[in-house]
Amino acid sequence: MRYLPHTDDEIREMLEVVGNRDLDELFAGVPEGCRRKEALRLPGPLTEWELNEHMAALAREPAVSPDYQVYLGAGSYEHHIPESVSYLLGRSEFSTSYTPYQPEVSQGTLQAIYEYQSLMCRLLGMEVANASLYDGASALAEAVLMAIRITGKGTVALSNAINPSYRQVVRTYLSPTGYAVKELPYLQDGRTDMTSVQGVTDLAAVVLQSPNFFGCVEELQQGAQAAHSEGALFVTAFSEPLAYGLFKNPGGQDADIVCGEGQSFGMPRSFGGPGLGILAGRMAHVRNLPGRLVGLTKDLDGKRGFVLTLATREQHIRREKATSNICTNNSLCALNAAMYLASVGGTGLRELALLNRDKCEYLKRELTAAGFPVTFSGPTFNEFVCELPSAVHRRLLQKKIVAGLPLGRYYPELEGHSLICVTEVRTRAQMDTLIKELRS
Amino acid sequence: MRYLPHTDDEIREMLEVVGNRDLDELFAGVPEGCRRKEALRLPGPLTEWELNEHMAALAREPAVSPDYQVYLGAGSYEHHIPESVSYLLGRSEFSTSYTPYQPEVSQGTLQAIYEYQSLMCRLLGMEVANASLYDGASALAEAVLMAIRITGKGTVALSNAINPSYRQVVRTYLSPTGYAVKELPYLQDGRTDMTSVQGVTDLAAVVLQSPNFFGCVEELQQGAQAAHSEGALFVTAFSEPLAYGLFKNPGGQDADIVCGEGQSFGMPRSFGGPGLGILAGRMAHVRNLPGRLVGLTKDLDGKRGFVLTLATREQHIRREKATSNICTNNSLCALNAAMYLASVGGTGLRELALLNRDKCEYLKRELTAAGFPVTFSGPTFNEFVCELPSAVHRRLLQKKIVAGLPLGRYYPELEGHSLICVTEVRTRAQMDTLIKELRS
Amino acid sequence: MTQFSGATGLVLNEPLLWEKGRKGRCGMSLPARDVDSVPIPEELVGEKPDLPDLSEVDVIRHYTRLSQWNFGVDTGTYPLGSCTMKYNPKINDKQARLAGFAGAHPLLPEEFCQGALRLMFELEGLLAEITGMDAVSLQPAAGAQGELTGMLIINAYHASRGKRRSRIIVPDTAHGTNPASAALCGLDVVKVKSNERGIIAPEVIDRTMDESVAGIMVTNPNTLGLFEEHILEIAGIVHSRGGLVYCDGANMNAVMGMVDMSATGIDVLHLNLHKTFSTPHGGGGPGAGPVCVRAHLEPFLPGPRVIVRDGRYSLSEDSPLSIGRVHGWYGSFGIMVRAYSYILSMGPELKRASQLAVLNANYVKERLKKVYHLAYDRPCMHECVFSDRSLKEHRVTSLDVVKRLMDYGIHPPTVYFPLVVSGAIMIEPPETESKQDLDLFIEAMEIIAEEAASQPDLLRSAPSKTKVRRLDETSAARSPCLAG
Amino acid sequence: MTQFSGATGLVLNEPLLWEKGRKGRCGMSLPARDVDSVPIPEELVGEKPDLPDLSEVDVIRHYTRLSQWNFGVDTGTYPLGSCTMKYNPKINDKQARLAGFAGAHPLLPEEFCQGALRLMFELEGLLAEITGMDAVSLQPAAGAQGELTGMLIINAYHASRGKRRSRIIVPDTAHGTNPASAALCGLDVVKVKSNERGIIAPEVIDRTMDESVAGIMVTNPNTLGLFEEHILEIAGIVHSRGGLVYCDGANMNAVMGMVDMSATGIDVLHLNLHKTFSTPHGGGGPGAGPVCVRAHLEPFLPGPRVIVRDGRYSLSEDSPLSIGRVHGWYGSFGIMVRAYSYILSMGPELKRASQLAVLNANYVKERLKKVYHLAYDRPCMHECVFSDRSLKEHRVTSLDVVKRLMDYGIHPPTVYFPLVVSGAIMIEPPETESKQDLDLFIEAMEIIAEEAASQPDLLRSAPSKTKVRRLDETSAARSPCLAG
Ligand SMILES: Cc1ncc(COP(=O)(O)O)c(C=O)c1O
Ligand SMILES: Cc1ncc(COP(=O)(O)O)c(C=O)c1O
Repeated sequence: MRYLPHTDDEIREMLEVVGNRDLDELFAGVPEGCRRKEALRLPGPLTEWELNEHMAALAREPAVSPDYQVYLGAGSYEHHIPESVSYLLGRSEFSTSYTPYQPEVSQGTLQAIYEYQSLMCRLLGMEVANASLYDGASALAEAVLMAIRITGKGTVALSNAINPSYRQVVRTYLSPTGYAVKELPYLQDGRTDMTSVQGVTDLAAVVLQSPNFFGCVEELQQGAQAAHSEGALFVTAFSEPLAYGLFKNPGGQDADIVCGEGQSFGMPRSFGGPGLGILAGRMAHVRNLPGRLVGLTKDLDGKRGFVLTLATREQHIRREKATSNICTNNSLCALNAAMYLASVGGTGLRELALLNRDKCEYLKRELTAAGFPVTFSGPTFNEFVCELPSAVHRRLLQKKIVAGLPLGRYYPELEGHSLICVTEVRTRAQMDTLIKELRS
Repeated sequence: MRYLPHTDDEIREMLEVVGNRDLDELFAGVPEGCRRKEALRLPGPLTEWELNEHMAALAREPAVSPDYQVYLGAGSYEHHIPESVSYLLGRSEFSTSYTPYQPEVSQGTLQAIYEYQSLMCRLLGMEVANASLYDGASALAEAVLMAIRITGKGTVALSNAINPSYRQVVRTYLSPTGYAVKELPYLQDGRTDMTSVQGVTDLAAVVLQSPNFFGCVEELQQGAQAAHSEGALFVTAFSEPLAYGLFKNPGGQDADIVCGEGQSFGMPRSFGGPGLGILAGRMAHVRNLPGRLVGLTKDLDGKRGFVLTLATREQHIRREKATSNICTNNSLCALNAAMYLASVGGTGLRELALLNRDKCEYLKRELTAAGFPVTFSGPTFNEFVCELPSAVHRRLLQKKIVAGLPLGRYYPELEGHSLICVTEVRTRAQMDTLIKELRS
Repeated sequence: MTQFSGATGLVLNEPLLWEKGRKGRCGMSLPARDVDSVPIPEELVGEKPDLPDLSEVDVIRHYTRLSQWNFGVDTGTYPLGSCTMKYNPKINDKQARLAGFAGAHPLLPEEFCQGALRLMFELEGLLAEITGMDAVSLQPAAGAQGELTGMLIINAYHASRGKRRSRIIVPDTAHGTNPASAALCGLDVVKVKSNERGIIAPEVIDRTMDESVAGIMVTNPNTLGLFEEHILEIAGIVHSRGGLVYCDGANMNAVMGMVDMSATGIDVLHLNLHKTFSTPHGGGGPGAGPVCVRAHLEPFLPGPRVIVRDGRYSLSEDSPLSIGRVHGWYGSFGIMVRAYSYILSMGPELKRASQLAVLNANYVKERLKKVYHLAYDRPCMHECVFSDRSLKEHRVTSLDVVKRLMDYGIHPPTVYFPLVVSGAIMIEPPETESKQDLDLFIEAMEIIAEEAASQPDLLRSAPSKTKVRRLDETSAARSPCLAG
Repeated sequence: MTQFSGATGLVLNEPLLWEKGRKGRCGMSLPARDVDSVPIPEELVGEKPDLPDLSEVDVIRHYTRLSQWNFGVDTGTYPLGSCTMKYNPKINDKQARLAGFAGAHPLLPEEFCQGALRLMFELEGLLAEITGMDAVSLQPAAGAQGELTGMLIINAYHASRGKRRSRIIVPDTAHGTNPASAALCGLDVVKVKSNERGIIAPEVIDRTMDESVAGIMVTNPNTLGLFEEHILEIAGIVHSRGGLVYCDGANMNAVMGMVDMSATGIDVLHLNLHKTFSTPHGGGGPGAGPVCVRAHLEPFLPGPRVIVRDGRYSLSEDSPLSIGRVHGWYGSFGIMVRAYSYILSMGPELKRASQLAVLNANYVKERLKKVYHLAYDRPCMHECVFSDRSLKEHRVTSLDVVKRLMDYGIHPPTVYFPLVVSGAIMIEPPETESKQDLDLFIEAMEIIAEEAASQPDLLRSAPSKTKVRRLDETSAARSPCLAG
């Protein structure tokens, strides 16, 4: 086996040093009752070539570009990924190293994550961002727990227009500890009704997603006011951070904690994971922030360098008193996002965001004209809801077009509506084909 | 354009330093008559995404595994390539550096090429191998010229069973200088008739390929005797070096110069190029060897290091008196071969070679049984000639099977015969399918 | 004389991203605009993002240089305890990049993603076979999330029987994530001490376990690299008092094919695919921390779950007892692809991997115990732990020792964990390290032990060959600068 | 203070391949044996090859470490004259790896490889458009082979008219491959001197050109980075006496879209795809050296050639005047894929690439001529050449200067070429280098000029930061050790 370097001779030599007769004897200390009696019933070993064949067959099945046109967003987005980024990310000094606990041999990861933290702060208008969490959903759960810690209160108000999976994860995280969740309804325009926040007692946080699950841009400033006037923190979430290449960022609208999913920044959809949990906040709250942080410092000679810092928040130091249990995070995905943002740049990001919006507006207009009206009037970025009967949706599947996500399963009142996503990868020609198919 | 870093501001600043008003003025020295009048009529610029689409469409056309079964060898072989090798080869410190003229910042390439030279010597049983030539064909041309230089004679005897393209390249290289080429006929067993070497005057070299174009293993020791008894050098060529994982190597059979194509060692076929020209010889002849050489040395502190050496053979020092005009060679392909050989190892190479031969023998037997007799009785490695009418060959194409290379075009007397190659990538099941199709 | 790997050479400085570049550059190809631009309500538009503008070559050089400041498994021996830094096969990365996997949207209609669903279904089956457990959820994104999931399952189990048990037993050798996960789940941690042999004595559990205790978290093999020999008895006690046994299986690399985890009496187990199953650590993630349970806990697993009917795979969410989702989608699919590829590539030879990992650890232990103080002098599993006892007289710390190792071109072992060993030096030499590699490591450690006596300052000021020397962690924490 | 890139850090030693490993390891997956083994005639079988046996991780670490001892374009500024070390786009490498290209056998039936043939056909067309020439052969595997091909064509042209012309004019500024290629073709080289302005004076050609001369090899822009301003007049003289004009177009990066090469009066031209068209140099190759000709020479091009009829591409060998093959197949197809991708990605912006390359060179020239002696003080094209005149008083050589540059983290320029400049320092800063990169380079060169005066030993013993210091080239050549 090419991954196992030991030759029989070497095994013999080593066993001699150890004082064992054979490999099995190494396990003499394992009680009889714990032993595995039969051999592992596993397929293989496959050669590299058999594996390639097998995996190619499996990978042939999922419906992907360019054979299929998939108008699905809903938290996972199809964006172009530069080959330069994929190449760099594949450099094994990045991919095969562990968490940078030993800074002298990890400055590459450390500087890169420091840069990632900085780029996130700049993009979101926040003071501090951690070195990543697992995904957008768990980032929201951690944000909510953080708000609970900071405020010492026990109720969180979640907009009903937050990605349903995210809300489920929040509930899972909160369920054993008895914190209460209040859901805020959405309005006709697809935005959240903030009036119901008023007078909620013991309110730790008000949480909005923007753009929200319907693709609508929320009025964050109002959300902040509503939250703050109740003495709660204002938490904002996102699943499409590219929107902040164009729209006002949450920090500029008085968000206290910002969290979300970073997959859009150069990560493939990869059937949902790994993604990137982004979490940012105020420096005043930094000791309540979960997850790793990289900080700037100097070495013995005064040279600039980076280290993991403020570790007293973390499980390996504080154990049950830590701000979170997170250890392994999604570091390589954070690096991926940083590489992507470095490539596209500030100027490019604005342009790319505009392109997403304009393409999306094009399809909105065309769908409306074709008799599939847009459901919500609120402004959107690259996703929107429109009426699209499920029979039509099914018919299009046969044409290798996935016309968005039917919403009935998530919002029964939106049966017959579809959440449609249009990013820069969609061409006008493709959208025209979709319209033609819809009209036919 | 993402490859051009200059902003308009920077261009202005730089033009100022240079003292020019605009970019065009930089070309003021170019005579009017030499100027290009119209803009370049080129397609594009394509975005990275348009390029991907365009290239994917082009690349969809060639017939490759696994959709097609291609029994073609004839100088280009389908072998498995470990992903570890592809990864390593893609590390840009290797791929984006220039010829290692500055050894202090090129030790990676230099040690690797020194290792390559060594592996080639060990495999072929020779004393010195150069750092690569373009391909097997030009390596043979260079070998022949080298023999001419060493012996001071002007005629070379080439076996007719040498790859026809290689012979054509030799003729091209020799044509202006008036050296004579004598072709040696092949025998019934597919090997070369050495008797016609006798008495050829002014003979610089006798050249055999082994395994030869028909896949037959030549009797090199006899070739050496025939050459040496005429006062000529014995040159051997190959297009499938994997054969030397199993068979006696040319050095052990008194070859003076050994040359060939190294594509089999981990390089994709890539529609014929780039490949790897291998050239090895005796130390006594090293000053007549063309191409670069890496040698072992020490640095100022006595540390081991490597440099390009014996450069006085080369064009950049000797100009018209150089042993060859070669400058850029196929260095990365040499590195590729070294990585491949390091991965497969000596033990593995023997096993892999046996597998090639045994699979090939299997198909030989099955074809014979199915009524497609093998043409030559000489021993073979992973290629052989059999009778296969061209109508049958054409019929199989429709089944996505390329049943070898029809030989009529190269050897009119072998019309209706096909050169079939079977490497380790072919499974018994695939060969059984081929036989079934042939029988149907 | 032995030639060690550590040397110095040209390594390039590189400024911070925003110290480079120039406004107006762009390192990425933007698609052609084929639609009109539509005016945007003024009040929505923000400032142009304050990110640097770079060319493609700027970006390439930036990260190429940064990468070279890192030490990875591909660079050299990486005997980091509790991390299983085994070789990460390149071919598995390639599988994860296949367009059909990398490009698959998680909400594709089921008939449009059979291959991906099947892979997940089969991987669950493979992990069940390897552990002996009955059912698996791949959803947790890392070990700690696996632990949390396990705790939630235990909680939900008790709740389903109308109980609320608020405490959990955690031994002092546990990884920090164990108590943190328990706390996240609202459980009070009852610490128990491991005994003089480095394992949990059943008597301690007998004294501690009562009706208020939800169960126990055992790491097996534990973080001292020792097999919890009394696990069956312990599980018996816990079960008899209505508790459940959680096993942290992050150290599974020691026992594949040798131990039947379900036979050890445990109810829930998590695995770290990024340790045992060779997926790359990525400088700290992403990972995957599947949870395996015995049949009685299957209804509590997070959903959605992949099921198969008539050869068609689909996602099912109808498990009313399920703890719910812990991930926005189905977990780290890209990591699953790699682990699945690894398991198929190894097949039953996984057992040999474990045997060789244990052989490696014992070999290192036997040879190094002559020069360092071995905390527990007995056969170990996949890792061994030394203390700083022999270092103290030279006023040298474990940290000094391992920093010095960098100068020999070897990555430091884990230090100061587990907490029960004074100045722990925790060495895990996975099966992909050859005897030659280990011999070099051992010799370097031996020389360092001598240096500790003869030239302690060499250790205290180590490393000397790295691009930066020891960094001021104190001031980094005192006045944190976390963004630029 | 400016921060330069040069620094030192941990770099790992690595033994030679055969100093590693152990018999019996294998780092590659061998396919399962599914056929019987067939006995082999004893006399055919050789010894088992004496190659080292390594595991996959052994191999990975070996080459990962070696790679880090190298400096590439991705590492930093690489102003190597006459080499056009521009950025090599990663996306083009990816295209070459596409299964349909990488896996294509060169002898596939034509109907089975249309995409590959079409790419070659179109690339010929693109190169014809860029150069203004009429026909192109992609077969030559590098620049030197392109030159040889060109010489063979010129030879064949004369032969077809019943002439044998045995001499060729080559100026002293020519690259070494020029005279070597001519010699390989049996031509005697007639050297001519460039004039005090660094270019060829028509009078010299007028004096030299006669009926025994097959033609002239001109490099344009030449290796001093200067445009041969009299090329039209020179071509006129050569043509009027029955000769042909060969142009070494390896420096095409200076003039794309600006100069119509066919209008300069040349008959044959070669290009280096691995310079102008951004394909990676690979530590010395592979490259590709297409040959472009005017219509009257098309019949002499090497075969086979790609032709198109009714939209179907095929290979044609029916050109009786063809010089024959120079390559076993069709040339470096994988390199063609990259160059084709590059040209499509740049489109008409290729002109801007040339303009910026020339701007960069002139910028460097203007700034550095204050501290180094500029060999020809006039506007240059894509590169500029300094002499060692200002260094001599400090008894410092050009080699010392450029070795010292390594300590600043920058790759040396070319030195001692072209031969007409004493101690030439030849700087080519291609268009992918930004002004910031150039400013760092210039500043480093300025400091080195000061160091040459104040601390000449610093230069003589440079580099000091690299893994090895200056190497003993003399003893390497005196007692060569070329294999181990
Ligand atoms: C024993 C043990 N348990 C749990 C964990 C936590 O796993 P993760 O880092 O994936 O969250 C680790 C990680 O190092 C570990 O070693
Ligand atoms: C001007 C010039 N001509 C010819 C060549 C030879 O090209 P190649 O190295 O591809 O053979 C070079 C290469 O550096 C060159 O600079």
